[in-house]
Amino acid sequence: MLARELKGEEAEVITEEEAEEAISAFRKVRGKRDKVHDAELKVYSEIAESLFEVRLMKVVEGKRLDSSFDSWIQEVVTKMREFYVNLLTGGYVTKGNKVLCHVKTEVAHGGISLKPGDYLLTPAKTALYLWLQDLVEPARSS
Amino acid sequence: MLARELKGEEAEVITEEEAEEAISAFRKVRGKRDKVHDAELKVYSEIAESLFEVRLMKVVEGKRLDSSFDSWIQEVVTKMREFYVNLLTGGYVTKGNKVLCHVKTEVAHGGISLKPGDYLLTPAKTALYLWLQDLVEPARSS
Amino acid sequence: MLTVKYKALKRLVRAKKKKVDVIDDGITIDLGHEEVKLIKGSQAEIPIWLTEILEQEGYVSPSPISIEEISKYLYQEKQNSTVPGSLVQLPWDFYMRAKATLSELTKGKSIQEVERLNKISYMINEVVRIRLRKIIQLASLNVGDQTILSKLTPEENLIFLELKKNLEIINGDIGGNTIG
Amino acid sequence: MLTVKYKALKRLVRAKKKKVDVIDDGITIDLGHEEVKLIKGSQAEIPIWLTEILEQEGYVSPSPISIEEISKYLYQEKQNSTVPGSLVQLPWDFYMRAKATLSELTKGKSIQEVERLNKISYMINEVVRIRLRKIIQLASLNVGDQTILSKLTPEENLIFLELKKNLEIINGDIGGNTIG
Amino acid sequence: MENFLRDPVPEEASKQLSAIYSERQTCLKGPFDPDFLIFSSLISKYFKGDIGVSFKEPCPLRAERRENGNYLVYKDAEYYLGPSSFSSLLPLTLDDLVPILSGISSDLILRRRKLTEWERKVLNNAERLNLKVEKSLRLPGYNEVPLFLSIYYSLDPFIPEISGNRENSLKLVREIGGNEFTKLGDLDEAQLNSLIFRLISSISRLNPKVTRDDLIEERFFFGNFDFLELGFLSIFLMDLYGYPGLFRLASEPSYPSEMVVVYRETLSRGLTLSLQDSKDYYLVETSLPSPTLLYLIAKQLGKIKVEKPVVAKVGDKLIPSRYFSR
Amino acid sequence: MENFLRDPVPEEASKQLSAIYSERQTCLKGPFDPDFLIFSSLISKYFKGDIGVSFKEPCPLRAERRENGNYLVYKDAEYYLGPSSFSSLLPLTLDDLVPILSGISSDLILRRRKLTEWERKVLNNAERLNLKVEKSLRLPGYNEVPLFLSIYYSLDPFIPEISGNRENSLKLVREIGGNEFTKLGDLDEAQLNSLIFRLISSISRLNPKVTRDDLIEERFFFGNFDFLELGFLSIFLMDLYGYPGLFRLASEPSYPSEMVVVYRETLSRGLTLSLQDSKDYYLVETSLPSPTLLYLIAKQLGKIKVEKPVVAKVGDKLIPSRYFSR
Repeated sequence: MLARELKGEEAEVITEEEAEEAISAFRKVRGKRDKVHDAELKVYSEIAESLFEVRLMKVVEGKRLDSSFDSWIQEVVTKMREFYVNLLTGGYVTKGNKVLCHVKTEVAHGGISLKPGDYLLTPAKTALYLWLQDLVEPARSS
Repeated sequence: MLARELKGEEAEVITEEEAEEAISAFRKVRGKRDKVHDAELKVYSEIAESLFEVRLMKVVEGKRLDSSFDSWIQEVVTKMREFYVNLLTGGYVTKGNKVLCHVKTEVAHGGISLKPGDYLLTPAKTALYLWLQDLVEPARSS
Repeated sequence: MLTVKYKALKRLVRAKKKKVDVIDDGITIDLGHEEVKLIKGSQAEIPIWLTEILEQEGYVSPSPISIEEISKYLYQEKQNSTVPGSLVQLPWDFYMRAKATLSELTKGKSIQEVERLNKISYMINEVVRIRLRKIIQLASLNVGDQTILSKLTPEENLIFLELKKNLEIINGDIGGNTIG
Repeated sequence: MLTVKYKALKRLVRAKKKKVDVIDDGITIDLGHEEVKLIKGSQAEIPIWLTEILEQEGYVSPSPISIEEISKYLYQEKQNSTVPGSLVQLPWDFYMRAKATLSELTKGKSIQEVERLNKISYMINEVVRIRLRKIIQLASLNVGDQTILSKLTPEENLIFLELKKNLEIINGDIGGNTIG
Repeated sequence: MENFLRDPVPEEASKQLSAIYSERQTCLKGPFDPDFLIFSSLISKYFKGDIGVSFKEPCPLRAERRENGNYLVYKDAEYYLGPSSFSSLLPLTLDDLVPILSGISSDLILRRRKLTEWERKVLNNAERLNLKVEKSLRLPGYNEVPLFLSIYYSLDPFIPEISGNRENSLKLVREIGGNEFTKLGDLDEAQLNSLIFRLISSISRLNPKVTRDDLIEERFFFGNFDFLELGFLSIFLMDLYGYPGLFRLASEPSYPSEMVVVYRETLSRGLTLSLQDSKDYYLVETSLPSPTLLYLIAKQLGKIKVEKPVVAKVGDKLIPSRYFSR
Repeated sequence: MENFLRDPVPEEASKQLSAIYSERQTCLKGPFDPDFLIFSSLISKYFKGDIGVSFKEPCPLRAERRENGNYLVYKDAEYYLGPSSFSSLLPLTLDDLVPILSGISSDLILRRRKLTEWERKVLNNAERLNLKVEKSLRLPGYNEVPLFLSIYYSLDPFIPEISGNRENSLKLVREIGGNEFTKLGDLDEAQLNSLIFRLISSISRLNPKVTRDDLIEERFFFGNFDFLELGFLSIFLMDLYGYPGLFRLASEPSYPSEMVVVYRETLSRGLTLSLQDSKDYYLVETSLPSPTLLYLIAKQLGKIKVEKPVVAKVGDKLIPSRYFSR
């Protein structure tokens, strides 16, 4: 997969099935813990890591992963980018490093449980994570 | 900030204070909606977007953002990378595209509320998001 | 990375300031971090994105690139077209202005205008071609001389740095510094 | 991007297969997607990372690079050192083997060994230097000829593609294709 | 019933509030109105950890409006406040004075009540922060804008055919001898009396019991801000931006003055209102996108017969207010 | 009390289960034991949406063990199961047969009970999936491994001084005329009787009432798997990996056979156990990292006087089991 990925400019499509095939092959390797299989696992873990990095870079450069098993990389990058821009250009209602969020779905965060329509003031990081899950929507300042 | 960022190989430190200064300057701009200020906002939103992209790339290349206001980019990338590697090399307990997660903190997810020690089987994407929040830990296959 | 950095640079230069001639009644604009005052007949330093708006509204005069200007650079550049260190100093907004001028000219319909467009377009290409060749050589020779580098536009500088970095990665790995 | 891609490539080639001579008793290894059978006296195609382990254990013989081999390539490469298209075909694992050989040699302590190390190291550097120069020229000339490109090692190929892409970005923006 | 026996204890409630800041995370519950929204914004502003503001879920700190008055409930302790606003319980600082004034004033307007003893004490205390007090006409912003605009902007009292009508407002000022630049402070005694007479006669067509005392009251000013106008502004922001609007009012120093400009600009579009009685709500075609302010006006005009929500229709857009969904 | 009057209705419970799959998301609650862990894993395996497995929180579907037997509760409906295992309620398919057998078997072992009528019916049904039945010795894996290993691996019955002791196991087999390769099936009638006699006399030192009938029972095999051994394996996985271990047993086709290998390897290290009575638990120094299996053995050895958790100590590492925290 990484070989394909390095050749092309576009991000390759990696289907759920291909991913599952790889996963079950590696499960077998993980079952046998010895010098050779540990080395094999290390080699392929590094390859998987690079596959991730190359694909993430491509996503940042604007390539799409729509039908791949890892299309969430794209979702994360897109939302992080939007969040970053709005945060830094004053597009969100903030106080210090906290962001005011509009609750969209019932959410229990720490000891606080909130219903749709409620609000939560929480550090930018948490606001992003909750937004990634579509539980909240950062409040717009305009 | 972006100018500094483009010059250096390392990721520049952008403190909370610097970020807040920028934010409140842009708030003023957002207060005035006319041709000039809309154009200004667009120019700077694009710059903020590029700042994000350049910094994200640097993080992928291994640079650190520790004391910056956006250090969460690093956290997200690090965790996504680990998640990706474990997922693809069979390091997690999965079923289809779902990942089995060990609940670490009380979590209400959708209609399901769970306590520490419980388990949740949920799509990889959600597993990642919940893990980013440290609410769950994907179950290791070894 | 270059794709992203190059996009970033293109965006960034639009926030850089340049001097313009104010040709209409003064106005004051509050940009959030600063105020811009325009007084008729004077010169003002304003960000490029703002000049674009103000040119349209007739507040300031545009500064297109002339055939004479390009000819001058092209001539100088050709003098020593194979000597990498012989780069001519270009104004930092040269490419931006060139682009603006070309896109302005494409609106023209008359034969003269089209001819003018083709000529300017050709000359700009030549300047780019010769300079890029020199820059690639500079990068592969690993030059760090500030007086030469200061002659590069921001776009060229980015390319130069990126090329140099890429070559260093490879050299560092499979070349001399292999050991260790 | 190159940093990341280059790292990726270095990792990837370790999973590529190469032929090795099996010098000790056969064993069978189940790698998950396939089984590897080693029969003494025969040749086997196994991934590089596995050869590294099996070399240590004495199952297969290592294949270091010899001074003669490098000399040959260096000589050929120098024949036409200014003609970009004159690249010599290197074995795809040349750089990896070179690196392995050098790091093996650094363990040596005797004067002969140190001399040998210096000589090989110098020659490899020369090969890299000459080839890189040719590759940069190929990239800036925008060559796409498959017979030439097939002579590149995977590392060189990556650099070539990346250089070419970077030059295209710039050319596309400030060069000829400006309009539109 | 037993609550009738109790005296309000706002001081105690006010003291209890400081306990909340020692929590690691918390949430506040209360009704969707400007007073509670400002109250919770000000607490959120200083709270260290994560803090939620809920309108439905039970929370450790609750602001409750019951039939016999307001209550602050913190865990097991319950404090009776009488009619005093929640915002008035917060510590008075220079930074927070504008939002606190806004909260109190909005509550006076929405509940059509006078200051409580406690609130009066709070405002007296605020004098050391440079709050100015004067006895004068209940017209918004008269220190800042010309008199005809003050009359034009007046929503409570709403002066029929004059408030929201630029020509008629200016005509009125001209009739008593002023012009478009005249401020309230420029009027002499005779002109002032004549103005008050005209206002009363105008209002009394709807409300025959109106007296001079209804129009003249203690008026509070802080810097460029008019206590009365801040009340309107808060209601306006609640309808326009919801909680985020009032959160910004409470936490961004430059926001209130920016919003006063926006608020006045909106009113400057003139105020026409045609009210239709629908099954579940009153529909008001208007240029003012604030159903709650419209409700306030319609109520004065005697057009609200049954208590039900007002929905504004600005152009093609229907604008409801969450205020009515309490 | 009233429950005594009821008959178990596992069929109905089994039918009810299919309703769960139409939920968009759900959670299951039950006790932390291999039967419920496998039961919930098998449901999770086929469930489309997000699904939680909880040991504390109320859930729409609950597996409950009460004093008078097991109950399946789905929303408002309650189904009495008698002692039948939860795993036995699931639809029998080729894919799920191994985990279902594991769940049932683990429950038989842990509760020291015989098959219920319902479970016997389930196993009879499984014969069309090629489940083999034979009447034979209750020694694990005797079709797969040499007899001496079967004896060596036997934990229930635990044969004092023989189980977990390689030399003694082999010695026993030699004494009846076998060797290290002899399988149970290779024994002739006389050898078999002699073996049974030896086992009984060994066990009867602890349990004088033991008879031939306790050692010979209906034995089930599916492919390479021994029903009895699957039960031990499930308990072992529960202690070693918790829920994820049994989830994999239920959902990864190659996992059970891989784990049988791991399980046997672990037992091959030999089994020594020295039990210490601590205040809150029994501490067992051992090579077997499964407190629940150790509990089972210690109980047979009569060493468990009071019901309290067993904690294994392997090397320096203390290993508790969540099984005891129910």
